[in-house]
Order: sequence, then structure tokens, then C-alpha cells
Amino acid sequence: MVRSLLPTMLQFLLHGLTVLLLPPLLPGLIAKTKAVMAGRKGPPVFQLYYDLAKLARKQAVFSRTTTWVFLAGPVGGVAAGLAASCLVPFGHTPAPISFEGDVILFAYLFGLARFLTILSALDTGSSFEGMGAAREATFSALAEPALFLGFAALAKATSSLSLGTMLAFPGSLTARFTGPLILVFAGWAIVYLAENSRIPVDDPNTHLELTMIHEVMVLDHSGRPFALVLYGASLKLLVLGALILTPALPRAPQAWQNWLVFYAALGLLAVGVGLVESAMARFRMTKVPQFLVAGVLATGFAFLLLLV
Amino acid sequence: MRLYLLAILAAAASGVPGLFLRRKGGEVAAGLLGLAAVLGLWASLQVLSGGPGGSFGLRTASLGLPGLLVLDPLAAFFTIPVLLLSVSGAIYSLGYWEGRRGNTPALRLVYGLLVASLVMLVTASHALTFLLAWEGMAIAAFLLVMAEDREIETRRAGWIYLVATHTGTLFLFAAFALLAKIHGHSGFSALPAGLAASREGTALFWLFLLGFGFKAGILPLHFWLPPAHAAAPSHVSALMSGVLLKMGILGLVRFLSWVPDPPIWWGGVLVALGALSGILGVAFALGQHDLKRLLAYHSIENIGIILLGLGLGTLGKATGHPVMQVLGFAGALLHVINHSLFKGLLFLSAGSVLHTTGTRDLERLGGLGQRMPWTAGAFLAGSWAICGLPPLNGFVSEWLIYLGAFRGLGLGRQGWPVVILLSLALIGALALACFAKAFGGVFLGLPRTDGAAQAQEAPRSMLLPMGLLALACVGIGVAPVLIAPALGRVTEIMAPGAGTTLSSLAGLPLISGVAVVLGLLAFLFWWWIRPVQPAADLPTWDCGYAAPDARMQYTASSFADGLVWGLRWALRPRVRFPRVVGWFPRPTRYESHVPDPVLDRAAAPALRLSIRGASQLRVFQGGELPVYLLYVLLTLLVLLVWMVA
Amino acid sequence: MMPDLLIALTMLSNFSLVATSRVSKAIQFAVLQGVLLGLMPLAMGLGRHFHIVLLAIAAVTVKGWLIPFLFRRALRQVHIQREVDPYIGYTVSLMLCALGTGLSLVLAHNLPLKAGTEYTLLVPASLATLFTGFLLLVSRRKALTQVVGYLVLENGIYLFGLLLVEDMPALVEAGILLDLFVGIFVMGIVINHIRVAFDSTDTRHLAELKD
Amino acid sequence: MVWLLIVVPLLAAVLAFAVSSPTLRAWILPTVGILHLGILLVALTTWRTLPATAWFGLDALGGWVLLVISVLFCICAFYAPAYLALRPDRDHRVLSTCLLGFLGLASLLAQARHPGIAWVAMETTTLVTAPLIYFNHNRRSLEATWKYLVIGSVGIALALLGTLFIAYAAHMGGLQEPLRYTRLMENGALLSRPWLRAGFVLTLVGYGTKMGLAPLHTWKPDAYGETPGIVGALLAGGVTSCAFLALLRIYAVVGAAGEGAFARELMVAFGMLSMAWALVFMIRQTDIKRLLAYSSVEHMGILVFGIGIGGLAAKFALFHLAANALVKSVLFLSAGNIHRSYASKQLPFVTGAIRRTPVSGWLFLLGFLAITGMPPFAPFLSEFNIASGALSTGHILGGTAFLILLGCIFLAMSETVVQVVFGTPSAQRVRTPYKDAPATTAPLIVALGLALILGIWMPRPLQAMLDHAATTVEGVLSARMEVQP
Repeated sequence: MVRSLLPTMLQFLLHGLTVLLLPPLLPGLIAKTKAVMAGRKGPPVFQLYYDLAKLARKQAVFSRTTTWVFLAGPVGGVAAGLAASCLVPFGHTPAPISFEGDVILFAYLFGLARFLTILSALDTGSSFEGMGAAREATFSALAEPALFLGFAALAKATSSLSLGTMLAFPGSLTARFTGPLILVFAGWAIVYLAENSRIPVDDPNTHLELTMIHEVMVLDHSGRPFALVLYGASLKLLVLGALILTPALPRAPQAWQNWLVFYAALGLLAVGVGLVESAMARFRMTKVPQFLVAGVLATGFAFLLLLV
Repeated sequence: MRLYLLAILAAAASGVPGLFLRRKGGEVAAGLLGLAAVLGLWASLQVLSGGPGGSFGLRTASLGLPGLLVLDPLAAFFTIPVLLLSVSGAIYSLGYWEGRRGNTPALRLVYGLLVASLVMLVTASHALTFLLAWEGMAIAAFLLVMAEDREIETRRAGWIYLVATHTGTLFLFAAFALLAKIHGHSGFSALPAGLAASREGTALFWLFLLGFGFKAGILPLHFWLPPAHAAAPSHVSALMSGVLLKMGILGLVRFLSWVPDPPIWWGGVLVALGALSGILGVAFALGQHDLKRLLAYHSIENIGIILLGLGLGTLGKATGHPVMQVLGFAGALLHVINHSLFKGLLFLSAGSVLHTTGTRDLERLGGLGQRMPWTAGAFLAGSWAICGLPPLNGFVSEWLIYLGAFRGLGLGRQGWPVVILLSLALIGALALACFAKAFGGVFLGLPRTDGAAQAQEAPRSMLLPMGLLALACVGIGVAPVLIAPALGRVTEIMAPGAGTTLSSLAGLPLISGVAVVLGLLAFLFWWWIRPVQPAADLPTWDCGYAAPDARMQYTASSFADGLVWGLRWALRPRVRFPRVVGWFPRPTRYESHVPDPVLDRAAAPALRLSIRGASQLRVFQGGELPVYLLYVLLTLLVLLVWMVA
Repeated sequence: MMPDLLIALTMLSNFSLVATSRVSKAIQFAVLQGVLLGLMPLAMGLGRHFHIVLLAIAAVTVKGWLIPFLFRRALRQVHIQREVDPYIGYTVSLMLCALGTGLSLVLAHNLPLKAGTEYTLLVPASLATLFTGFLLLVSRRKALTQVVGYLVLENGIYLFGLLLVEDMPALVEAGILLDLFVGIFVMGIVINHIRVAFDSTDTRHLAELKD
Repeated sequence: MVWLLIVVPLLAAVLAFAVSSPTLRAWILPTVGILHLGILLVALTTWRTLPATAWFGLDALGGWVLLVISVLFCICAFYAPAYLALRPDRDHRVLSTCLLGFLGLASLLAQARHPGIAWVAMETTTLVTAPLIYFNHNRRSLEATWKYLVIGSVGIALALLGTLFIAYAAHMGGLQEPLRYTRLMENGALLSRPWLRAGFVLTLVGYGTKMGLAPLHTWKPDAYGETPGIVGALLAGGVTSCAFLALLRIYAVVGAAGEGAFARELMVAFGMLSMAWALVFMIRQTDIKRLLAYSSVEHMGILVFGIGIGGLAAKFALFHLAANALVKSVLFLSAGNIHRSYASKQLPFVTGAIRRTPVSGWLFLLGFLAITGMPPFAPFLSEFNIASGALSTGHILGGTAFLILLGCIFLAMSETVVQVVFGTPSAQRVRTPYKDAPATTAPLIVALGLALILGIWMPRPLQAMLDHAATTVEGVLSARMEVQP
């Protein structure tokens, strides 16, 4: 009994620790990659950890316009992200919570996070943040179908509705499914960039508020709320990363090997994002929808391939 | 059943004392309605918990036709939202109607009658009782919409509503006539197998779809809905949107429950209409800047979602896939209750905004979150639920439909499930944007007008029902297992012998688990970042702009502009761009509004045309006696010749 | 023989009625027609029935004396001479009248008489007279002329009634006399009112009410 | 004893003409009305089979129609005193006399067992109703009267010819006087077809003119528009019912003779045409009384349509006769009150009735809803069952058209009614002293209440009567045609 239970408990523990500690590393990796590509030294990989620690000690400033909704953004964002992280398997180690249809819950938890973030942005009454909120709402309306078409494709392929089994796909990988799988991956990569507001959709580092989407929504946050915002963003990188990586990962015999594979893949993903960011420029705002539609088409096509 | 009849009587009589009492009439009415609610809900819960349903036959019916009321699980299930919303509305109206013009006692009486006919309609199981309750409901609602009939807009809205509902009723006339022909009697009972595929079955399907579609507000029969909901007093809008529309759904559900073997294309039609209503409904909602119109269009959207569920269930029934059947119907039925809860909540809170600021225009509001926090909370809860975000009730029902659709993918190859999936996903995303717009425009940021700046929190009598509904939303969302058994029982009526049960298909407890996790985490983090010392009085940073001004904010319209532009092919917004000329341009203005596709672009022109035609035929009554005699002569000649020939 | 002659004369009077433009003339023709028809039953050899004789007498007195009297009075009060611009011109009316006569022949052809009835012209004649009356009602403006039209229409019915008068007198007589009475008498009263109200009996004044 | 039904009102008419005191005269009406109704009810409770030789007597059909008329008369009669008190300017000697005369003649018509007598009664009805229309003694009412009289007389003359034709048809069949309906129906097979058909066409046109079937209805809007509401109510519910009855008698004969199909087609066609024609003129109709007049045309159409469909529809057409009469009285009388209060019946001026005359306003609204078929009022039952009768007997096209027309008519009528009833009374309109008083509203409420009860419950005897009446109309001499000397 205990023998069988203990490993799972350890798995869950590890899962939790990964979720709590690992995320801030990813932005660091991305930044590092970009710096290296640009021939700069760049900030240390653990920069975000330092930032968070400092912010946690700072006092927050609140505009007189804001209400409690202003705090709901950061809180909801992180809480939803963490809740979602309980549903997604990391590599081939199963998720702590897993049931038929959790995939929808997963998607809607991110929807919740977005909703609250938008509201807290609007709460400031700032024109810039309103602008960002509007863009976020608009673009996510396109990202959503892409995500769901991907799910539909995987569900069709695996005739299952639980992230655990849907993503543990390659186990049963046959020639028929490779094509669709690649398409799904492509589509989701686009979603990944958009959802995490990376180049070419958005540029987290710019200081031209007029051009920003996500970053501009949190202009007024400071102190611990801002810490939560940053952490939430990195958490999103991790969880969605796990989502798009898992189908691509090979299954290893041992649990610890699976973990290693997963971490490696995660690192590679971060580096990959960094490479994309240093290779491409931001799209014009009007181009962004087309980019996202491309994602929708990719996943949709994948689904069609599976239908016929 | 006796309790139930008492409930009907109590509801009907609720307004009567008010006619004679000088004061406190409202309280008495609310009390009686509360009593009715207790009785009715008690009876319904008994039935839903497996108790025996009752039936009631009218001994002396007109011309020997027996009327019948039957309290089956379906009726009991629909009774829940009806009574919950009615009593909430009654309490709400205490605060809402105080110090308003208009003959309130009479309206209270009508309100009571409306509730009574609703409760009766739910149990009606004979064509005549059904039509009786149906029309009673329609007319009572009409009178309530007309509550503020001094405004021309209200009169127009009321008239449009009256015409629409009557047209629907005429379709029902035909439908029930056909039904009577099939059965040989006008009682409600299951249709013989194989009939659905016949020509009669087809006719029946379309007639019922049209008849009930008008009431439910299915696109393109929805045109009466936005104006009526905007014009009516808010608690009435709540009742209309929350319950009246559902009576159309109830009709469809009853009809579908009679059909043992629906053709596949029925499901297809339902899904198609559902997708249409859902997507266009929310799209048009995005284009609105009148708060209540916006909510009205969202009712259309939710009706669409319900139709998607019904369509899914019908597909399952037609193709013999119990899973789709159970999940589809269960999702649809649960969404019926959920929508009535959160839409009622939304309309009530919108009402208290209107009550204190006197405007429904999103562009003239803002910043109410600080002035009326409780209302803001209620509205936020409603928006949260209507966007289908966990852990509120909206999510659960949509989740069931999603689940059914995904299962459908695994089973059959037909593309309908994916239509359902995509529509739901799109609807979800757009609804999220739309309610971010609505909540942001009304409650967040700085007040855009003095009216908004001087807003007051609503009185307790108005807050109480909101709180009630909000609690219900959260309750169903966090612990769906509470309602699962009842839902299962009703689903068995819709999907008899499906072999599988709801509880075996959906891991509802785990949703509660995640919800709890979410709640705990949220609380923890809030605790961590909660402001400890009183915040210094500072303006929004706004990238250092010194004097942020209410007029600089993103308005609701500008928030939605991107999406409206993206959807312009469907919305066809009418925009008046400002003309900026010269070096020192004079002040100008930008206007945009989204006309209703059916009412403003189709119905009204058609009406004008026919009126012109009629006015040209007026010459036939030209006042000349000889001409009149000529008609007589011609008639005679025509008939004689026809007779000879 | 004799009846056919009378019928022929009636037809003739029909044509002259629609052709004339003078109101007084129209009245005279109507009266003439009335008297002819009043004599008709006697001509048909129904004189042996006392009540039919009474009917004949009544008809002749009413149509030959009472009605002209009423009309003269009305005419004197509203001194109108001729029907100016009728709705339908005289030539056209004449054609229409002929058409109507033809039509009534066709109709009568489709209405077989009882075997052994010798008055085969009766039915077409009555229908023709009926149509003539209608024609006058439809085509004339003056209230008086319209009453004349009504009178002629009445004559048509009377003419048909003669077919039945022997077998079912009560029905025919009651009907015809009452109809006559109502028609003429009440209309006379109303025309009087019209004259008082509009001091003219031109129905053009009577086209206020319309949609 | 039924002869009392004829004699009492006629004597009362003479009395009313003699009495000099207006108030006293006014009160004769309700007295006679209630008396008449009482006698009728007693009579209807004591059915006894009629000897075949009787010239008078009530059978189920006649009894039903007369009952409707009597009730309607009572309602109007109880409304009359208060109304006439409001019109001191007009001497109502003639009015009262003619109203009572009408009641007597209607009773005569209802009891007539012979087409000739029926025709005579119908003719005299025209005679007595003409002065009613002229009550207001102004140019407009005079014009209305003139049109009513000429068109009506022409129609009635045609009806006479038709009656003669049918008599001749019987004559050819070798039947002798007295040609009672019963005899005609028993020997239907003997009647000569061509004459019968021609006779039916003529009577249809003739009595149709009196009923007001399009396109023979042209006198109706003018007459109803220019008379007081009380007369309008009696015309719309009473005179039309008389004409309808006279027509039904002939229709029954035709049916018994086996020419039913022919007659049915005509009836259905006239029904459709009347409804459609009425619709055209209800659209944007600004004059509420004319609106009601066209509504009356529409409902005459519904009646003949139902009869033409036959079976269930025919039965409910007869039921609709009562429903229509009751609700129409409510509508006309409330419209009359509104007219009194605004001194106008035109739309731009008459708005916000529920504010200026609350009771009449509500009654007008409810009456409108009732007449357009809202349950639980009686017209709902009849309209629904006529529709379902049409659809279930294979008249798919007819039934569909019927429903569509009902819908369009509702659309047209509701626009005007909503404007009249709701909103605020126009300011520039001077307010007349008229206020809703129990005396001017109670009869209406009673009428509406009756329509409501009839929609929910109907006493067994009445149902039996209705069934027999229906069978009679269908041309079947029902085994126990309940008749009484």
C-alpha cells in the first residue's frame, strides 16, 4: 500500500515544487538567449527571482480610482494558473488531478485569469491599460478556437478527454497521426507565443506602451501585486509549455528519466522562444490577427485530417 | 399537487390585497409570492427527489374538453427557476418601484398573474390549458413591459413584443391542431414511433420550432427581445429573460420528449440555429451601448447555447448514442436554470444602476464600483457565471455540453459536434470580452457623468435578492453534485432507456475539488498582497500623465471596437466619423451604433411596404354609393356566371 | 299573347329608362312600367283569383299613383331637370343594358321552367329588368334617379313573382308589397331629409365618409 | 307562450313612443330586456316538439341565436339610460321605439318557420334600424343612413328574389305551400337543382349584404362609425346575427338537398375574402369605430368560414356568434365612452385612454385581446377550434390562410389599439365632463365576464342546444329537433 502510494506522493510533491519554483527561470533563460544572440552579456538567468524577492518587500501603491477588483487580477491570475497546473501532466508523469473533461476546465481557468487581468486593468481608468485590455480581449477571441481545435484533434485521435491521456499521445503514435500532430504543435506554438505575449505578437521588454498588449495592462501594479503578476506570467510559460511539449516527448521507462526529459525540453522551449524573439520583429498590430488565424487554420486542418 | 395548486392560487392572488391596502401592498404581495415559492418548490423538490408526481383535472371544462395539469419531473425542474426569480423580483420591486410614477398596485396584480400563469404553464399538459397559461403569460408580460408607457419607446417595444408573441401563438394554434388530429385528443402524450419521419412529423417540428422560437428568441425570431427587455422595469426584464424565454425552451423540450425517434436533421437544425443565435447574439451584444439591450442580446446567446445542448441530445437520440443524448440534454437543462439565475442577477444589478443613475448608456457610466460595491459584486458574479468561467454555475452546464460534443467526436463521424465545440469556444471568448466591456464600462474607472458620480448603493430590499441569486450561482458552480440527482431524473425523461446515467459520465465532484483548490489559493494570495496600511491618495500613474481625466478613459465602445470591426461583416455597424478639417478643427463627434438585423433591416421595411400597399387599396372604400352598389352587382354576376359555368 | 306583348313593352321601357336624361322622363317610364306590370297578372288570366286582383289593384295604385305623387313632390322641392354627367354615359348604359338582357337570356336558359309553363319570357324579362334597375342605381348621381332604379329592380322581382303568385300567393304578395313599401316610402323620407340637409339630392354630397 | 317574445317588445315599442318623460322611457328598455330574457329562458327550459303545421316556434338554432340577441339587448339596454342621460341634446323617442321594435322583430325572425316570414322579419328589421343610425341627425349620420338603406334594401330585394327562386325550386319539385323549412329539408331531394343553386346565390348575396360580408359590407364602416356605440353594438351583434340566421336556414335547406358542397365553397370563399378585405382597411385605421366595423366584417367572415368548413368548425362558428356579439358589445360601448370623453374617435387625438377613462380604457384593451383570440375568453375557443377544424379536415390551405389572416389582423388592429389605450392624453384636446361611472361601465364588465365564463365553462343544456343547432345547420333534421309551440 504505502509502497505503491509513496511514489505517487513524491510525484505530486515534485509537481508542486516544479510549479512553485521553476517558472521564474524560464523568462531568465529567454532573456539570456536573446542577450547571447545579440552578443550582449545580459541579465543573470535568475534575475526574475531577485526581482520577485525585492518586490515582495516593497510597499504597493494603489490609485484612488481602483477598487478591490484591481487586486483580483494578480490573485486570480496566479490562482487560476496554479489550479490549471494541477491538471496538466509534466511530460509522462501524470497530473495530480485528472478526469474526463479536465481539458475544458484547463482552458477556462486561463480564461478566468484573462478576465480578471482585463478587469483589473480597466479598474485603473487609465487609457493605456484600457487599450491593452481591449487588445487582449480581441486577440484571445482568436486564440481560443485554435486551442480548442487542437484539443478536438487530440480528442478525436485518442478518443479521450483527459489531458493525461490526450497528451500522452506518442505512446500510440502511428504514421497516420504524425501529420496532424505536427500541425497541432504548430498551431499551439502560435497560441503559446500569443498567450505569453512574446514576440512576434507582443514585446514584453518594449517601453512603447502604445504597442503593448499584456505588459501595458499591469502598468499600475506595484509591490507584491506586481510580484504576483510577474510570477503568474512565468507560470503561464511553464504550464502552457508543458501542454505543447508533452505530446512531443518520448516516453522513458523510469519516472526520474521522464522528469529529466521534461525539464530538458522545457529549457529547450525557453531557448527556442528566445531564438524566435531574436530572429523576428514584432508584427504590426493589424498583422497579429492574421498570425493567430494561421494558428486556427493549422489546428483546424489537423482536425480535418483526422476526420477523413 | 395540492400544494402546487395552492402555490398557483397564492401567486395569482398576490397582487389583490395591494389594490385595497393604502401602503405595504408590495410587502404583502412579496410575502404571498414567497409563500407560493415555498409551496411550489416544496412540491417540486418532492417530485425531483423521486416522489410521486400529481395531476389535476378540471371537472367542468368548456364544451367538455378536460383541462389537465401534471406535475412531472420536467415541470418540477422548470418550476425552480420560475419561483426563485419571481420571488426575487417581487422583493426587488419593493425598492425599485418606490417613488415611481405609474399605477403600481395594478402592475403588482399583473405581476402576480404572470407568475401564476408561468407556474401553471410549466405543468400544463393539455393543449387548452397550455395555450391558456401561455397567453396569460404573454399578455401579463406585455402589460408589465408597458409599465412606463408614457415613453414612446416603451409603447413601440410593447407593441412589437405583443405582435411577436401573438404570431408565435398562432403557430402553436396550428401545431396543436395538427397534434390533436394525430392523437385524436388534445392531451399531451408521446407521439407514435415513425411519425417523426413523416410529413406530419416534419410539419409539427417546424410549427413548434417557430411557435416556441418566437418566445425563446431564437435568431431570427428574436427581434422583439432587445427593445422589450430594455423598456421593461428591471425585475420584469429579469423575469422575462430568465424565465419567459425558457418557456419557449420548455415547449421545445416537451415536444422533443414526446418523440421517440427524431430524424438526424432535427438535431442538425437545432445545432445550426443554436450556433447562429449563440455567435450572432454575443456579437450583437458587443455592439450595444445600452446596458439592458446588451444583456438582452446575451439572452439570445444563451438560448443558443441551450439549443446547442438540445441539438446534441437530439443527435444522440437520432443516432442512438446515449452518451451524447444524456450529456446534451443534461447540459441544456442545467443551462436553463443557470441562465435564469445569472441573467436574473445581471438584470437586477443593471436595474439598480439604472435606478440610481437614471441611465442605461454605458458611455455615461463608470466608476460605480466604488459607489455601489455590493451591486458591483453582484454584477461581477453574474458576468463571471455568464462567461462560463469556473468555478461558477455557467461553467458546469457548458462543460457538460462540451463533454458531450467531445464524446460525440470520438463516436460518430458527423461534423455537428465540432460545430458545437467551435461555437461554444467562440461564444465563450466573445462573451468574456463583452462582459469585460460591460463591467468595466459601468463599474470601473472614473465616472463619466455627474449622474454616475452621485450614484448611491441600492437599498437592502434590492440587494437581498441579488445576493440570493449570486449565492445560488456560486452554490451550483462549486457543488454541482447538489443538483445532479434532480438533473439526472429529468434527463431520464428526455433520454428514456439511455442506459447510462449522468453521474457515471461526468466527474462533477472533481470540479468541486478544483474549485476548492482555486478558492484556497486565491484566498492565500489575497491575504499575502492585501493592502496593510491605508493607501495614500494618489492618481493612476498612467505612464506619468499628470492629469488623468474621465474623458480620457477607454470607453466601452472603444473597448469593443476592435471586435466590432472584425465582425463588421455581420454587425454592419452604422458609424458617423468625425470630420476634422482645417488647422483648428471645431469640436466634432463620433457616433456608432449597431441596428438589429431583423427588426431594423427586415421587419420594419416590410411593414412600411405593406402599409403603403394597403393605403393604395383604400380607394375601394371611396365613399361613392353607386360604386358600392356596383360591388354588389359584380358579386352577383360573378357568382351567377360561375354557377352557370 | 297579351302577356308577351306586355313583357316586350317592359323590356322597351327598360331601354328607354337607361337612355333618358331627364329625371321626370325616367320617372314617367318607371311609372309606365309599373302600371304595365300591374296589369300583367290580369293579362295572364289570373283574374279569377280575388286576391290576385287585389294585388294587381294595389300594384297599379302604388306604382301608378302613390309613387309618381311622391316623386313629383320631391321634384318640385328640388327643382332638377336632368341628370347631368352620370357615372356612366347614356350610350354606354344602353349597351350595358343590352348586354344585361343578353346575359339574362343566357341565365334563364340555364333555369328550366316547370313543364307546361307558357310564359317562357317571364324569367329573362324579370332578370333583365333587375339588371336595368341595378344599372340605374350604379350609373346615376341623383338620389331620385337611384330610387327609380330601385323601383325598376323591384319590378323585376315582381315580374318573377308572377310565376309563383298562383301557387304560393302569400309569399309573393307579402314580399312584393312590403318591399315596395319599404323601398319607396322610407327612401322618400330619407330623400326629404337629404334635401333639407344639403338642399339638393345629388349623391355627390353623400361621399364624405370614406377611408 | 313564445309569441310573448314578439308581442311584448312591440307593445313596449308603442308604449315608448307614447311616453313623454325621457327618463321613464329610457328605463323601459332594461325592463323589457330583462323581461324578454326571462321569458326566453323559461321557454328554452320547456322544450316540446312542435306540430309540423306550426308557423312559429323556436328550434335549437333559432333559440340559440335569439338567446344571443336577447342577452346582447339586455347589456345595451342597461347601458342605455346612463348613455341617453349623457345626450340630453337628442330626443330619443324614436331611438327607444326602434330598439324595442328591433327586439320584437328579431324574435319574430328567430321563430319563423317559413322563409317568407323570415324574409319579412329581416326586411322590417332594416326598416327599424335605419332611424337608429340617423340618431345623431347630422350630415354624416344622414349619409350613413342613406347608404345603409339603399344597399340594405337592394340586398334584401335580392334575398326576396332568392327566396322566390327556392320556392320555385320547391314548386318544380311538386311541393305545395306552406313551404316550411322542415318540409323543404325533408323533401330536399325533390328540389330542382338549378333553381336551388341560383336561389342560394341570391340569398347569400342578399343576406350577406345585411351581414356585411365583403365586398357587400361597404355600408358597415359608415353606419357603425356614425352611430352611438350602443347602436353599433346592437347592429354588430344583433342585426348581423339575424341575417346570419336567415342565411343559415337557406344553407340548411341547400345542405339537405345535397348541394352542400356547392354552398360550402361559396361560404369559405366569402369568409376568406371578408377577412382579407377587412385586414386591408384595418391597417393604420385611425378611427376606432370604423376599426371595430371592419373587425365586425372580419368576424362575419370567420362565421361563414367556419360554417363552410363544417363539422367542429361549424359548431364553433355558432359558438363564435355568441362570443363575437358579447365582446363586440364591450368594444363598441367602451369605444363609445372613450368617444364621449374625448369628443373624438380619431387617433391623433384619442390617446392614453387608460389615464383619462381608466375603466373604459382597460375594457377596450381587454375586449381587443379577447376578440383577437386570447384565452380564456370565448373567442379564443371558437377561433382555435375553427382553425383546428379546418386543418384536421384537410382544408390545409384554408386553415393556414385563416391563421395568417388572424395574425396580420392582430398586427394591424393592435397598432391602433395600443396607441389609443396607452400613452398620455394629448394636451390640446379639451376634456369633456364625461367620466367613467358604474352605470356606463358595469354592463360592459358583465358582458366581458360572460365572455370569460363562456370561454371556461358552458352549462350542459346550452351545449346540447349548440350541438343540435349545428346539426340543423348541416342540413340534418336531427331526430328530436327541439321545438316548442
